[in-house]
Amino acid sequence: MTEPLVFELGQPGRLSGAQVPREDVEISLPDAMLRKSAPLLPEISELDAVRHYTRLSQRNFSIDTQFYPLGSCTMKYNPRACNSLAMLPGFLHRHPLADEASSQGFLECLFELQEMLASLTGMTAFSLTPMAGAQGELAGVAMIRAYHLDRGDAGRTEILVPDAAHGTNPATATMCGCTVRELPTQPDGDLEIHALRKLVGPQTAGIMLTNPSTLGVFERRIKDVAEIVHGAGGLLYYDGANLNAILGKVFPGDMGFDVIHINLHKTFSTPHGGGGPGSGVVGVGKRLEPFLPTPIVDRRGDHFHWVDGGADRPKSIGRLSAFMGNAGVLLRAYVYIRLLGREGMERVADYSTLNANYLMKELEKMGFDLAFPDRRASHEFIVTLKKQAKENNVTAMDFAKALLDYGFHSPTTYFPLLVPECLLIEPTETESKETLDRFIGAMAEILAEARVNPGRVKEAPIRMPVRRLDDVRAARHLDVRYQPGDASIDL
Amino acid sequence: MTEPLVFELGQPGRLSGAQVPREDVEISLPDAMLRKSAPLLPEISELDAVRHYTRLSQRNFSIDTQFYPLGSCTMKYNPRACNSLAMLPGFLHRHPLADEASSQGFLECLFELQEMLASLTGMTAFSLTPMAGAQGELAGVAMIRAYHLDRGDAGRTEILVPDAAHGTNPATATMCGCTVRELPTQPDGDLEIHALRKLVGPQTAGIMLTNPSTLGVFERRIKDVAEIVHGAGGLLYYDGANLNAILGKVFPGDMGFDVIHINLHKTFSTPHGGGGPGSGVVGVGKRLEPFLPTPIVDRRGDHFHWVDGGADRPKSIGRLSAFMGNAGVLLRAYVYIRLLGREGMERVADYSTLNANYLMKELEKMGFDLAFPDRRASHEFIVTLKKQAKENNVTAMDFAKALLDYGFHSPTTYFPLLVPECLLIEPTETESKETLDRFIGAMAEILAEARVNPGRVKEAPIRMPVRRLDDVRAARHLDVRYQPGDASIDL
Amino acid sequence: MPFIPHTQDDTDSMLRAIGVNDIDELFDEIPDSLRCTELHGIPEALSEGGVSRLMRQRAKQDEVELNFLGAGAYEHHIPAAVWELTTRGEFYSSYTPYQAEASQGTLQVIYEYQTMMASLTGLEVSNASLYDGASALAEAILMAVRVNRGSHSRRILLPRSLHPHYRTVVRTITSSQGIETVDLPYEPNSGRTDLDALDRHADGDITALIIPQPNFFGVLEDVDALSDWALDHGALGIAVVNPMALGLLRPPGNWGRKGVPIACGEGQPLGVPLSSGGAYFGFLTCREGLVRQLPGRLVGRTLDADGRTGFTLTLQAREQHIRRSRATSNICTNQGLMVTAATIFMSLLGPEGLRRIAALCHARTELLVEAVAAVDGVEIVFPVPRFHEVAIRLPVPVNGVLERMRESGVLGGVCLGPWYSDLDNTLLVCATETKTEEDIETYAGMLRAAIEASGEGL
Amino acid sequence: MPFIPHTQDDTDSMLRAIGVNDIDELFDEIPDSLRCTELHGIPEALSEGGVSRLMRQRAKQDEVELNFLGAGAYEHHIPAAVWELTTRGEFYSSYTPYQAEASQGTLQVIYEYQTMMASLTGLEVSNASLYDGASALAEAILMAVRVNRGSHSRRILLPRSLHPHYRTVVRTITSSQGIETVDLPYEPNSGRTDLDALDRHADGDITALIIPQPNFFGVLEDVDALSDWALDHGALGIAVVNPMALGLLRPPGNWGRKGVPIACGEGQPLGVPLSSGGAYFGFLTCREGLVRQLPGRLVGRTLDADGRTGFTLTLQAREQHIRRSRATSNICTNQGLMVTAATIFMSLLGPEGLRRIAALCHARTELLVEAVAAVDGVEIVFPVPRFHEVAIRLPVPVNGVLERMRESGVLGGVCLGPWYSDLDNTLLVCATETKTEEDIETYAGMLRAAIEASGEGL
Ligand SMILES: Cc1ncc(COP(=O)(O)O)c(C=O)c1O
Ligand SMILES: Cc1ncc(COP(=O)(O)O)c(C=O)c1O
Repeated sequence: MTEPLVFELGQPGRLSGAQVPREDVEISLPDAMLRKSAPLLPEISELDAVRHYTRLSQRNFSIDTQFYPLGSCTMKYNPRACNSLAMLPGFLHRHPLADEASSQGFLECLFELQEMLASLTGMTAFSLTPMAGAQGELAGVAMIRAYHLDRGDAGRTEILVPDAAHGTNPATATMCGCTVRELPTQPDGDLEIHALRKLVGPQTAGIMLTNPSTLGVFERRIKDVAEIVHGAGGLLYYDGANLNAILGKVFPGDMGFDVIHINLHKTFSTPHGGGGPGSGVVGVGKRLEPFLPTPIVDRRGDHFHWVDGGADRPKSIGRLSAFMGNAGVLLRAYVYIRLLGREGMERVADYSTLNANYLMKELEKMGFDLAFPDRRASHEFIVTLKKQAKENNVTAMDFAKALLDYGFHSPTTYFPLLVPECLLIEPTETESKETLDRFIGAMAEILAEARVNPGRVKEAPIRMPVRRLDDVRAARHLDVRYQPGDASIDL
Repeated sequence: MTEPLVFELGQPGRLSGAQVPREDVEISLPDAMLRKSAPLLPEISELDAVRHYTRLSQRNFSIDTQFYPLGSCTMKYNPRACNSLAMLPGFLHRHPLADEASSQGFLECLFELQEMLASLTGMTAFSLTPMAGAQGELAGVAMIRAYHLDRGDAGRTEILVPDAAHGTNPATATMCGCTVRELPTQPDGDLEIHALRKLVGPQTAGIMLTNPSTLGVFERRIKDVAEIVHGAGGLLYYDGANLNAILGKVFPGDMGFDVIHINLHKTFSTPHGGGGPGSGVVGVGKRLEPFLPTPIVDRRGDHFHWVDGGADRPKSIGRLSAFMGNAGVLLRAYVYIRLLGREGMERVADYSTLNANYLMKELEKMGFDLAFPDRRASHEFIVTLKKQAKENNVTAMDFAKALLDYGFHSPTTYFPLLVPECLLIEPTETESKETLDRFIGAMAEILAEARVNPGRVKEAPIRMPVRRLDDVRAARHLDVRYQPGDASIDL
Repeated sequence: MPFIPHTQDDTDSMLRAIGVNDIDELFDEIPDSLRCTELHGIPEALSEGGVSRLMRQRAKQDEVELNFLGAGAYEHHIPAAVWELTTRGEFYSSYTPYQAEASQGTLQVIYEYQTMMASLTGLEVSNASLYDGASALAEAILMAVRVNRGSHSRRILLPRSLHPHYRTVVRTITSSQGIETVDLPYEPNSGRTDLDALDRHADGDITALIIPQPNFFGVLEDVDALSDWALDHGALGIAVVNPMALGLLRPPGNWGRKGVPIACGEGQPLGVPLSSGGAYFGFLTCREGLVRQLPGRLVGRTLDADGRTGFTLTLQAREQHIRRSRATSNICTNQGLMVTAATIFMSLLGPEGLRRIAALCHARTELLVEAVAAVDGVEIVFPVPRFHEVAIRLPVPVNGVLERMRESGVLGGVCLGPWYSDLDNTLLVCATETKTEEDIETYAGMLRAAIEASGEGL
Repeated sequence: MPFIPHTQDDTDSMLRAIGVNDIDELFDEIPDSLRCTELHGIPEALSEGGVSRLMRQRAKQDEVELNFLGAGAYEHHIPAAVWELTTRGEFYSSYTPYQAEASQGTLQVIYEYQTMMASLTGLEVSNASLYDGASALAEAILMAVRVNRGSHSRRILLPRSLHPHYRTVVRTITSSQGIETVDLPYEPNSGRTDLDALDRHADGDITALIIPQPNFFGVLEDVDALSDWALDHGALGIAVVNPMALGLLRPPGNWGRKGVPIACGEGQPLGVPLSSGGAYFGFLTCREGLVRQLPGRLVGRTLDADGRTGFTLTLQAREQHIRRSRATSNICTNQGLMVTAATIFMSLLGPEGLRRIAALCHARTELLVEAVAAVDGVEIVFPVPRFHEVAIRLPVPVNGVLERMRESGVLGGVCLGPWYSDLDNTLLVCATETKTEEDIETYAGMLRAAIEASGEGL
């Protein structure tokens, strides 16, 4: 059954919520300032709203209902306590501009979070304000540029990015007014060091890397990379999207990175919320500290206080948000770290890596081709379906859709771009062996089906609320809002 | 897909919740006192628990997802504000034996609730302690008995109950040590007054009535009934399950009732929770006040205080619960009344009655037979499928199951017992005309199908997680707990 | 109109379809003399924002810092997941699962609950819940009367060491059926049921013996002796147990030589917040052979028309909606939502989690005992093995002490004097796993200060 | 192990399957010199109960009684249903809806959201959200630069009456792309953007003009004049609007002769709690013709293989994961959950509810203006039409006054001095529908008392 649009549920003039104030006051504003026609908002009862959105929610996959082995996304369990504690009234109703005296509880959490993140990454200072990974990247590259400019080195405008990098890396470089130079990858998954040597120079602002990379392998020559880039006068940016794989094992600071963002919504398990919010906190080594975005929390004795731009931080790249970033996400991450504690932090990398390597080996045994069969998996790994695509015309996309019918969310498909027909698979540490085994079973069944009955796989999904959607039509006949009176496209 | 039992998900020794205290203390108790084998509880991760119970929840119909026209049950919208406000920390963490000085907020709510309920029913005093309708009935009949005994009239042990009464009425009478005498109903839905005249006498403790009755009609001669019973020395008990139909229209006190229970989980919209909790608060006229169950809240100036048994209430029938009943339910009802206010209370009967009469008329137009075609519907009414059962062998149960496939919960079936193949239909005031119209459409389709293809109707449901269940097998091969190692009955 | 969706157009067209002119006409069968005019006593409606503000103010008044009360309702940490899941609309707003096919979620939860409770109590069958612990005991007694065909006395032995409120509830609910409850005293030194006093009933016809574990004083009873006595004297033993304690303690099904056939109690410690006294839930478990006398709902596993496993209410012929005046009980609505919470709670903790929390409760109370015993003039009334509560006698009147503690935001204990004349100046105090060592020091320190201040006040 | 389900058996058999001896071996590609030894700085784990207690204590410290702050974040009553639904696991814990077939819930919510926001702003297309209001404005400016092919200056006119934080965020985000922001002063008497000053740019090449409504001072700008100016001078008008105000005020799409082509703003007033500053969400809407330059995600309605309606992400070629360095923005994760809340919020209120709340906010602030204007020495800085905020000048330094009010649990306003040297001793005060008439009296009374006390203190 399809669920109607909320606009199709109402009746003109229906007004039945207890939340609408009974008071209807006279307005003294000039008539010309006032709205003449009502906005297109639903006119439904509270009950119908509850029903509609409850039913819509049931049309989603989620961590709370399905295994979600989405590579690069670290879809681990989001502890419910993190949600309920971040939403305590004192935090929830706190105005962002409340004075410090009325904010000590909140500020203490943020201060400790800054400190804990520094100690988890080997950086010296953190700013919590970036609102997602991509904004952390923007902050990072902006800091790198500010650093060079501060030294009077205006010519450094190139950012090196591996071809396996996430799209946000090159996009960010552009937003920061830099030019992107792409770095090739070797067949073993490591960077081509000689290519790197050739690309660096006095124009190099820096390099953006994830390690382990989005190929699911650890860049073994990271020390060489750092030496080369630093040697050429550039700085190293760490894209922390894969921090989960090395949490408590390797400090990005020790690898030579000058600046890092962490996706708290990945490694620190704050929920993805169907697309956000996230948090892309940034950490830096000593060199970049003056440039950190503001505000930041500091302490004086027992008192926690804000450090904003201006005299305190004249070199700061400035603000990235109207207030201080996604506070609620930060509180959730704080609770998460306190729940796991030191031992728990160390276990994150251990068990996410164990799960990934187990899954990789078992899938290999089932007949799947690995992109990097000779490498250890980090917390994720890549299966390539090049052979299946060629022999049976069953693609990575077909596998992805077929998995949905088994009640599994699909792995990441077609990313990283350099591996053909790839599935990037990241089980995370919170999944049990039984779940992995069921997933392996489903993959094996689909593989068998792809051989004997590829058409069936290409028909998938059949158990979802809709069958495969026509993306071309969506783009060609752009329909991005409901217009009453439009013939419904169902007709 | 079926959902495994929670016990089938675990692994021995799995322990992965942050809620399990890390501390594992030594116990000094004598070994003989200690448990030797662990109880059969799941050993699963928090994630797997969340997934399991989230998925189970999705296997339910509920108000929040479906229209639920369950006669006699008043399945109206349960406002979410009632839930969140009743669960405010000050109420949620309040210990039931906290002293009065730390309980004034809570006690004020209860006191006002007592007063408001009295004013809504025309009774003089309320006790909030009964934990469901049936316990309210028990309190009521116990008060009636106590009253007679207090007057030294020990011979009054009979309770009169209409044949249409809910099962809790006769069951309660028995629990109170009384004998049940059943009263017949006339074809027009009113009581047989002459039968009543014959049945009353010096043995009559009282009569238990709902009005409007469970037949969906208002007992027009209620004044006569009261006169007859009172004249014979008996008292009148009002089963408030149908109060929704007359809220703010008729006071049970004015009809001559001496004692009443209200199902707060019906008329005052506290949630049914898959079977409970409820609240069956009892109200009385002056005569029965001394017998009310305790505790009760009273005020002295600005201070609210408990009145318990003992010296204050020597004639009280006593306590019905360890503390004071379902406090959380009471708070929800309190919030509900404050949200609706005086005007809202009056609208409850208006619109629940409008919805019922509309639905009744429209179904009649579609070709359904009404049990009482010449009567107004109260907030509910009865369709009888006697004809369909006879002509097409399609029963009320078949209709009920077929409705599920349309996304509607079925009406109450086979109750009241005296109407053959009945559907007792109660839409409530919170449903929109559109929903009623869709329901009418579904009923009409099923009726048509019952004529041309009765087999299809008898196959229903086919879209539920399970098909019709084998109740006979359930009773014969009683399986009321999982035993590990048992061959699963699936095999 | 809050919660009512009717526009004027809707109303008009519905009235037209019915064939009346206005809504009032729909009430024309009600005699005019009965129509009430106005609702005095109901205030005007508040918006949701207005009610929220009011309720927040009221709730805030009742907040305390630390609560050392027990006496039948216990503060435990409840994992956030429990109520986030329990209040999902599909659990929260569904009805009793009479339409099994549309209620598999609730039904499976109850089946899982039944399994857990049966195992926790060491018995075979659990119903789907009763109202609360006290009324569950009343139902257990009525059940015992039906079951114990060998006994005709309807005489029940009710220890004074049982929660006093349970004792009065039992009387309210069972007395009109001619059931007689006989008090059993406790030993003044141990707080345990007096076995000699029990033996004085050896020749009487006793229908059932109630065995609390732990008892109201937190004291652990000699449950083996008590259940064997019942066995040997034709009485049914009925256990009244704290389910949290059963994470640690031997279950009723294993008491004495053969266990007791019926167990019941208050389920609140299993994931239900204190919430001012309710909604909680009563549980009732028994031996398989007694199932047809069990009150309340029962879920069974069965097969559907396609042979798939499913769940349904079963043995409904025991219940009021089928058997009416001959039902095993009048109960209809029970405490389903709390059962859902308890099931999730137990699933999150598992056997080891439950054991650890129970052990921690016990350990914390032992720490408290040590700390308060060191306060001048304070006496541990029953120096015997206990679970997580202790009766302490103060050298000064308790009310002043409690008031002083409350002023610092601490609820110091429940006075036993009003229930037990021999336990004057005595507090029942409870420390669960929610109390830290510092909390316990705070408590002892406040107690000392309050006693000294009271002493001076004299 | 919290959240990690592996038993020792599991781990052992998995290691065996992989063919290694221990977990550490799985890290053998990492150079030894990089392996860190210990995590100083991370405390030991706390149980959920322990963390709960800690967080409750911290949160409690920050509770206040009454909050009259606005300045970009507004206290509104949020219906309970909004967050009870939004935090349902299926919304809360799902990923970006890349797999459309398994994400129809989220996708349809966003489609509904897009419809509502487009209509609210009087434009045609809305994206699926940006981070917050300030960064949305930065993105709108970058978009305008791409769209306005007629302009080559990359010069943006940024009124000083715009939120000062927005102004700095715009600079942080856009400056490295060679975009120049030029300040536009406001009229000292009205707080409105100075049209004469604007006209001085008539001959310059201006890429875009930013038009806040209401502006930072709560004042209503002459949006018709401003948007017509932009239209007439080849600049794109970009509206920065409070969506709550749009329940009442004329939408950007209708400003001036042709409306402005782009609107953006902070979505927080639509059902997102103050929550210390985030997560909020930025919205961005535009004319249909500009859709290919829109940053952020977009949901389209389409058909599935069976011809049924469904929803999917569309025009993804604008985005970083496809277009990489040539994407319209680097944004990936957005503020989906807040969008869900806002959609439910707007559904519960409907057009009339939104209008009434907006009207009530306005009326409450007018009441506040009246009340504080009656306080000796207090001056209404901009006596012109406003929405729900007002700048008031005190006769004494503001800090002492604010501190006195805070001691009574009231947050009295935001100091404008640090941002505007000409607005010393000035507070920006906001009264939404959450403030009752008594609250406003309380405020005025406290203000009077605090001013008097400060005066004495001098
Ligand atoms: C490797 C990598 N880098 C960066 C990002 C961008 O982070 P965000 O989505 O939080 O902006 C992602 C997100 O998927 C990622 O996987
Ligand atoms: C008419 C009637 N009376 C009594 C009851 C019993 O109320 P409860 O289920 O709250 O015990 C019901 C419940 O369905 C009912 O419909």
